[in-house]
Amino acid sequence: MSPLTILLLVEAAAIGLILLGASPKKVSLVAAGTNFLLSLWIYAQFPAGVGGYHFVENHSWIALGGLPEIRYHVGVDGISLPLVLLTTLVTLAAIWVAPAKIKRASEFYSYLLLLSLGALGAFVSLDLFFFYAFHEFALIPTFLLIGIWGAENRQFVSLQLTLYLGLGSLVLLAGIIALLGVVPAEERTFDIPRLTDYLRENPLATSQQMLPFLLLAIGFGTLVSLFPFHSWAPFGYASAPASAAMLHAGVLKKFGLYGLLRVAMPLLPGGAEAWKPWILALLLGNILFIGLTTIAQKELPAMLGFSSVMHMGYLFLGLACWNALGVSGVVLLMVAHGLSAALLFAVAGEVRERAGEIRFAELGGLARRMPFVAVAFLVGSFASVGVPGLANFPGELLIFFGSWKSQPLLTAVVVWGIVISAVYQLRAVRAVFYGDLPQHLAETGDVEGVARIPYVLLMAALLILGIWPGTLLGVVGSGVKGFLSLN
Amino acid sequence: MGTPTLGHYLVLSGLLFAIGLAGVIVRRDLLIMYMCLEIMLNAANLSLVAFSRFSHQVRGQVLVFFVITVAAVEVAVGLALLVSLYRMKRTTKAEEITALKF
Amino acid sequence: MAWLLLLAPLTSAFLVWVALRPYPRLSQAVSIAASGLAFLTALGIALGKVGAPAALSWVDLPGLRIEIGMTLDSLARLMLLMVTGVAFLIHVYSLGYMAEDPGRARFFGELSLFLASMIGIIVSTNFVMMYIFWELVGVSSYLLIGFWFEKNSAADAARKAFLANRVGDFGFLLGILTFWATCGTVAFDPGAARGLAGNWLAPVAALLLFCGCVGKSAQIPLHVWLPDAMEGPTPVSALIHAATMVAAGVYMLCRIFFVLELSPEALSVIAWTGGITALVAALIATQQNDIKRVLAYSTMSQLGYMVLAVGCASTTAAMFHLTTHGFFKALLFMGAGSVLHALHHEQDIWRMGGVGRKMPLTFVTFGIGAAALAGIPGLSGFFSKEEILQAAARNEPVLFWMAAFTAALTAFYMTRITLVAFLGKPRTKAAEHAKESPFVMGFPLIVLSVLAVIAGYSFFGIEHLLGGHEAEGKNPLVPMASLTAVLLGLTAGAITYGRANQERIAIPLFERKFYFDEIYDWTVLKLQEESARLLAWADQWIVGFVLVRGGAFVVSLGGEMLRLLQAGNLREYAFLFALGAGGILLLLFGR
Amino acid sequence: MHEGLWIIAAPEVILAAGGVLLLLVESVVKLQSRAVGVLVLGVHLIAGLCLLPFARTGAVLWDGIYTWDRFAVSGKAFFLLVGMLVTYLSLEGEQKIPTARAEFYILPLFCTAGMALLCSVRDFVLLFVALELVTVTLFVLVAYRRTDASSLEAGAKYLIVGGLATAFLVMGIAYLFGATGSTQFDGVARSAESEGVGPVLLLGLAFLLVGLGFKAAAVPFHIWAPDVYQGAPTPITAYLSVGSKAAGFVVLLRVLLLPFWNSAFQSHWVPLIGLLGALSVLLGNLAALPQRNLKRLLGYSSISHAGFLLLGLASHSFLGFASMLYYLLAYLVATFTAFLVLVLLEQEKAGETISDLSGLAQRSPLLAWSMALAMVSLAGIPPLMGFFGKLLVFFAAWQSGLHLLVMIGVAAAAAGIYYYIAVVRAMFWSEPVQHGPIALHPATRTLLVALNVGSILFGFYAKPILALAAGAVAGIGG
Amino acid sequence: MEGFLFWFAALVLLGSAVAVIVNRSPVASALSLVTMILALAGLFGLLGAYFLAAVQVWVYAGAVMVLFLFIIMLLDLKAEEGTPLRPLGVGAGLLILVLLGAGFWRAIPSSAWEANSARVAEANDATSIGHLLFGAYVLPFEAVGLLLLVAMVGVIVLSKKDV
Repeated sequence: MSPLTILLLVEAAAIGLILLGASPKKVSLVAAGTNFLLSLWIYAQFPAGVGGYHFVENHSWIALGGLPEIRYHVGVDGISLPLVLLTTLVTLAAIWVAPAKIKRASEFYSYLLLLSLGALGAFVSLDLFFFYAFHEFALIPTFLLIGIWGAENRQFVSLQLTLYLGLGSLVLLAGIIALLGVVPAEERTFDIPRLTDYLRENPLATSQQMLPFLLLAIGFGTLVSLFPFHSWAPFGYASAPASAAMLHAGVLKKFGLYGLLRVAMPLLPGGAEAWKPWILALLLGNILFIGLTTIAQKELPAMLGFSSVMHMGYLFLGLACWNALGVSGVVLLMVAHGLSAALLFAVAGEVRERAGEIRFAELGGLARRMPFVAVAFLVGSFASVGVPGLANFPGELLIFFGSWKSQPLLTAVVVWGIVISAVYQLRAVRAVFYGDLPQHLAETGDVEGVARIPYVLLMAALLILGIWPGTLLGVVGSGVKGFLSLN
Repeated sequence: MGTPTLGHYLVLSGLLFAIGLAGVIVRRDLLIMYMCLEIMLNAANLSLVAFSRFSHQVRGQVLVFFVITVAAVEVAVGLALLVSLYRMKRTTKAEEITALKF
Repeated sequence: MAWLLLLAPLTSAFLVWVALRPYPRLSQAVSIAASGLAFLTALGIALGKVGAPAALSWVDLPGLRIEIGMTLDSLARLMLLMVTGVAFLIHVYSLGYMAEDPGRARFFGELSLFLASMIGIIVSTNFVMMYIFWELVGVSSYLLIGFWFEKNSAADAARKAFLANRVGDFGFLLGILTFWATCGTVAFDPGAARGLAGNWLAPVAALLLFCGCVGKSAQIPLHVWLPDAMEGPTPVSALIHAATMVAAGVYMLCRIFFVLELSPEALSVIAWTGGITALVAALIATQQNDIKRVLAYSTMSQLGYMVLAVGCASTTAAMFHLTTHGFFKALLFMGAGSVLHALHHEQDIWRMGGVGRKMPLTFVTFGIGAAALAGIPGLSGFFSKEEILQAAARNEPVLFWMAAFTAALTAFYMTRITLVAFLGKPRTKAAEHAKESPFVMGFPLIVLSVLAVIAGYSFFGIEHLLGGHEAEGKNPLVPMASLTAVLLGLTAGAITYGRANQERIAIPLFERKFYFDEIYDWTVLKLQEESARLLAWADQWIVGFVLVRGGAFVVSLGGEMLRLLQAGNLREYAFLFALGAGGILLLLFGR
Repeated sequence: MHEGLWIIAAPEVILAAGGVLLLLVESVVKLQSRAVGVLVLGVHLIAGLCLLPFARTGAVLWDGIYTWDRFAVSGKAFFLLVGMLVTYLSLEGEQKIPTARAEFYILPLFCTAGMALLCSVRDFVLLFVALELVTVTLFVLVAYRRTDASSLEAGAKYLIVGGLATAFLVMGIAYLFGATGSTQFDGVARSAESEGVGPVLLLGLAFLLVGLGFKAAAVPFHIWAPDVYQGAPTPITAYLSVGSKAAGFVVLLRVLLLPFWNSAFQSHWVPLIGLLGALSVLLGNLAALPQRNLKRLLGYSSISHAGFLLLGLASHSFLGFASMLYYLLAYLVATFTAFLVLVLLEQEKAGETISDLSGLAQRSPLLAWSMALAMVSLAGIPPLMGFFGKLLVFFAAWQSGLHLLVMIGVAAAAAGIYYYIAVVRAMFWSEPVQHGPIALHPATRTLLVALNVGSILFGFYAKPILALAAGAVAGIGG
Repeated sequence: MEGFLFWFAALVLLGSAVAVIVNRSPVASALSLVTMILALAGLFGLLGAYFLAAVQVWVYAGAVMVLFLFIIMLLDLKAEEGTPLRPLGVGAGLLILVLLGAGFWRAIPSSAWEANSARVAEANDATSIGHLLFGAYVLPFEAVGLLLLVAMVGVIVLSKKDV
């Protein structure tokens, strides 16, 4: 059995145990910890120099006349491995920061694990069916997590998020069907590697690629909050409980990008080329429109939500330009953004929890009361504005390098995003942690003891990847090579 | 007034069917609507018999036999239902039994 | 071995950050040891005992290879010595200055981080490596300015500094990208730059790269952060905002001069920017009352000189002045800091007075620094400024006259603060009770004042390190003019402020700093604020409400309409049923 | 007639015989109604057991009007399952039935027998009679709560609209007979093959579709569905929404696959079915959006599912038909789960609106989860059967070139998520109105768990079900 | 003669069918329906389906219509007040008439208008129907039996006051 399957089974088993009445937080923590260690082992064993998929498990799942064969096919290459690592790490952190005494605890932790399971499954699946199913499977847990444990305006926000993501997923489904529809009947398969190989040797006419790519781009785009399909994200994240926001913004949202990277772009290069101007125009919306919108936010979680939308613009840029530098940058930045977003949302959760306040106008000076949290937030902020030494920087840098040659002007505008993000991120630091400490916050306490470990883990990961991106780039490179031989 | 052909019978049956349908639509009383349904069934029977006659196939008539029986069954059940309804609501007007809507 | 330069302070910063914050004494020790180690390594490098190590590959992808390596040429050696030396002294000085601050462990950690980043800039072998440390310098500067984060002004100043620097870095990064795209490498490789020669991109690249310097070295129009940065603790002002970090911009220009020189247009833009900055800053400095702000504007003005020198293609002059300025400006700041320390952080010169008698050591050393800055002959500042004036005179007479006038102004305002702050009668209780600072603070002052005196002489070897004195084309008019200017400034200052107890001249334009802050508040900030508000509105109401909820509304409206079909009336049901049947017939037979 | 004496073992025979026997026994000895219910379950079980030995038999009986193939067997098994589940629902919900509770269990036996018979028809006469057996029984059952005005109203509406449908059906059969001189499926097919598709034949097809569209509750012949679903006793609503609809689709499949499996015909009915499907998904999903009454909501939802099923039919391919059958089973599991929960809640004297479900998750997690899974499955979200069904149907339709139809289906499904989610929301987010846990019979508990597990298991691992469906479609041999 | 009989029966048929709709009194409607059924039986006779003609009269006119009349009397239905046919209803009815009529008209093939005079001497249709009913169609026949049983039970369940 592939260790990847074990990853999935561990979480499923943990859910089972919780349903049977085991202590939810302990079980989840053990499961997440096990998975994190296991994924580290996978990383250690991963032959970085060799391209292709490893730890593969491949059985026939469903075969029916007229239906392309569905296989249980899991495996990781240099592109999905970093995401698996990200998932297990953020899951561990998200579960760790979740309060043990939350209402309806067993439900809460089961949903968190389901969310993580969905993301993990999607990242290791090499079959379009499982790839899609695993992701969408996390939709309902998200809905419940925000709806039950969410903060302000949770009802509306959660409903909107779920409907929006549901719509996006269905468009995506149509896209997948359309994609298979343009492949000759005898070559149709849900198996991603086989499909990739086939389409590499027998490229489709561009006219055939237009519709499938459009559907896939809108579908994946909605899931990644591509402007203007982003309205679900900011307030959804703002309202979500910290752990859910960490997992969704940090991990699950990457599914859309991963899908573009793994499916839409390599399989339909012609369509990608044809729709590229549109994607470029929309990503400017992410960077400028949403970037400036972020500046105007008056509450911490909402600001983080918008900023998470804005950062997707960089990733789209890297994808749209489709070369080794950009794609490596995208993978790196996906991981980095996942870590930093998780860290920031965790901090926002602590602030909400401990200070009982999220409005910038009412906050301030918290660095004095909660120095550790302040440090975590600073690290997250610096990561998010792309300061060197933290993981986001090499990612963004590679994307800029990747896109500069073909799109200098656009890249210049996007680079201005680093200024915009510094404006709002530092404004948040200033408003929440610096300055006067209002009277009503005088008793706020800091995170102490083992509760610090998840933050430390996230910060350590950000630092390691920032200082030495080679830890991942070596792995990523082997995966990227496979794609780029396409064009 | 020549010999009636299949066409004549079909037109006649079609007209009868349409009249029955129109009756279901324009009348308000469930009982009369039900009568109009009977007209429609009879129209179908006429077609069947005519087809049966002009293609020398008795099978059509077997179906007519079944239709008549089923019609009788439906009338029995339907009228029982209408009686119960009338007992309950003191009316059989379509306009007045609209509690379930939208 | 040479890696120690970077690793020692980095390790110190990391250790303090992770583990040592609760133990201030240990943190101080580690941090000072690290800076000492760095200084010793720099010394070893300067003496040729330590060589450059092999470069590490940081990113290696097709088309892009980024290395972390070390350049240890003469330029870097000089800068290393200056930076680590001054930094070490300031570390020592901080022992005394920060002795009572509860957060001093954090302070020393951040100082170490800064030192590491600064060294990183100096030894960079390529653009990206420089950019990395460039940004890190910005970060540590942000942290240090905001060290007293509970003070609103400090918190705001930190943010302002970071953002102004970011704007500059934006250009810098674009410049790097342009260079890479044309030359195919990010290394500091004059050979590769030939691809840029004669290309229309040459001035573009040069000016974009210069943006980085405009931000970091506080040139107009991105200078607004520097005066505000004085909100940080004084050792920080001395180290970062006087001696080292702000000079990094100039160092960077010298390092990439091989790109700049490809484009005369860019050079002249640089020269004018420097000249104007020097003049404007000096004008503003004449009317400031906060001792640290006066020093800040003077720093800005001196940086203008250096940039002017680079613009006049005289990197030697720029680096020379950079070094001497590093010494005496650090000295001045520490002297000022010593005064502030004694006066419980009273910064207004009009609330001091007569401090000189209470704090003789501080007074003497401050006086030496002021004299060096003012360009009194025989002190280091005179020599280096002279070089720059020479270079300006060779290139552009107008710039030369501006620079000379600036020199006069410099002498004027330095006289002003020295007289007002140190002489006369104490104007406040605090000033009356001032006491000399402890020896840990005095010792660096002494060392630096010695350096401020001798650094200009050729035996000290700065010019030697920089590759010899440029003897050719000395204009005899230049020393004359500059001497006259200095004397004029001194006299004017002495006359005006000799026995003054309050301000005698009031020029609001200068006092209000040419209204730069206001202009920015009203234009850039307003624009950004308003557009942000507008877009947030658009996002909420047009995208979020009209499109998304409107779409949902239309759908549910459709649902409501369809629902109305189901009116409950059987007759209508029969009608619809029949209509459906009719529709099917129409479809089948209608064609 | 001797060739197939084993036909006595056919479910329809056993069910009918069991029904008659129970009626007789019940008129002589006064049995408790629940005992009758259990006996009825037993009859279903016996019928199911008797089906097993003949699962692989194939035969055409009685001059070709009756066929026994794998499709028929699968269909009969399906309807037996439906019958058992309905009986179980009735056992849980019989308090709502004022009188004659024993007959309330026995009548569905005849109805199920009719459905089982429908699986085997190869002749329009038999089709008509079997269909009427189903319809007339349902007339009675819908109006069964005769002290309840809405039940009677539902009955009356079902009666009149059903009568219309019958009239159209008979007229359609008349034209088919007239055009081909045969009432048998293969006779029609042969005639269409040799003489081409004339207008009379088309007219017959159109009227037939009207009649069957009523059974399937496809727009525009859906008009009765919401009212009747709302008014009928809840077990019967479940019966209508699964059994009756499935019967319609089984017959449609039979009819379209045999007599009308001619390319000249296909060019007519494929767009027609597609259009009906598109209208159904749109109307069903949109009109369900504002609904607050759960039974009514499920009524509209059932219209939309008819649309998805029609999509599978419209793809007129092997995959399309197989996916339609899979979808039917998915729909059965989800719908029965939902109705079982509803029936159980009715015992708690809760109303039928969504807000009456408030806080169910705290009162009974099992019920809440079952309902949630049902809704999620109906909404088509992985890993439940409903999702895989939709995937298959969309895929089949797309492969057959019905791109626009798939797009419409996708849009409608997206809109549909809203109202399914609204049910989940009420159960999980809101605080309960009533308090105290809900006691469940162990059998009910087991059944719920089994339905949930089935929904998840066969959604993720659809292979066995798909194999059955494929075998069934292959059995028709179109 | 046959032509005359056909037209006569047809006119009565349509006339009485229309009368069912336009009559306000339910009793009158029911009696019109009886007339229509009798006319139809006549047409069946004309078409040689004597057995069915007889069944038509027995079952329909005899049983079904009596049931209708009985219920009308039982429920004591009044004539519909006001105009029985509102313009909207009539318009809708006419629309349907036109739609369906057009469909029917288009559907009838031209061959249907050819006089088919070759009247074969009918075999005894009652016999052949009987053979079919108890031969090939025994299954539907049984099913109809079941249907009657269901109807019986159903009627009892629905209308009996206390079961």
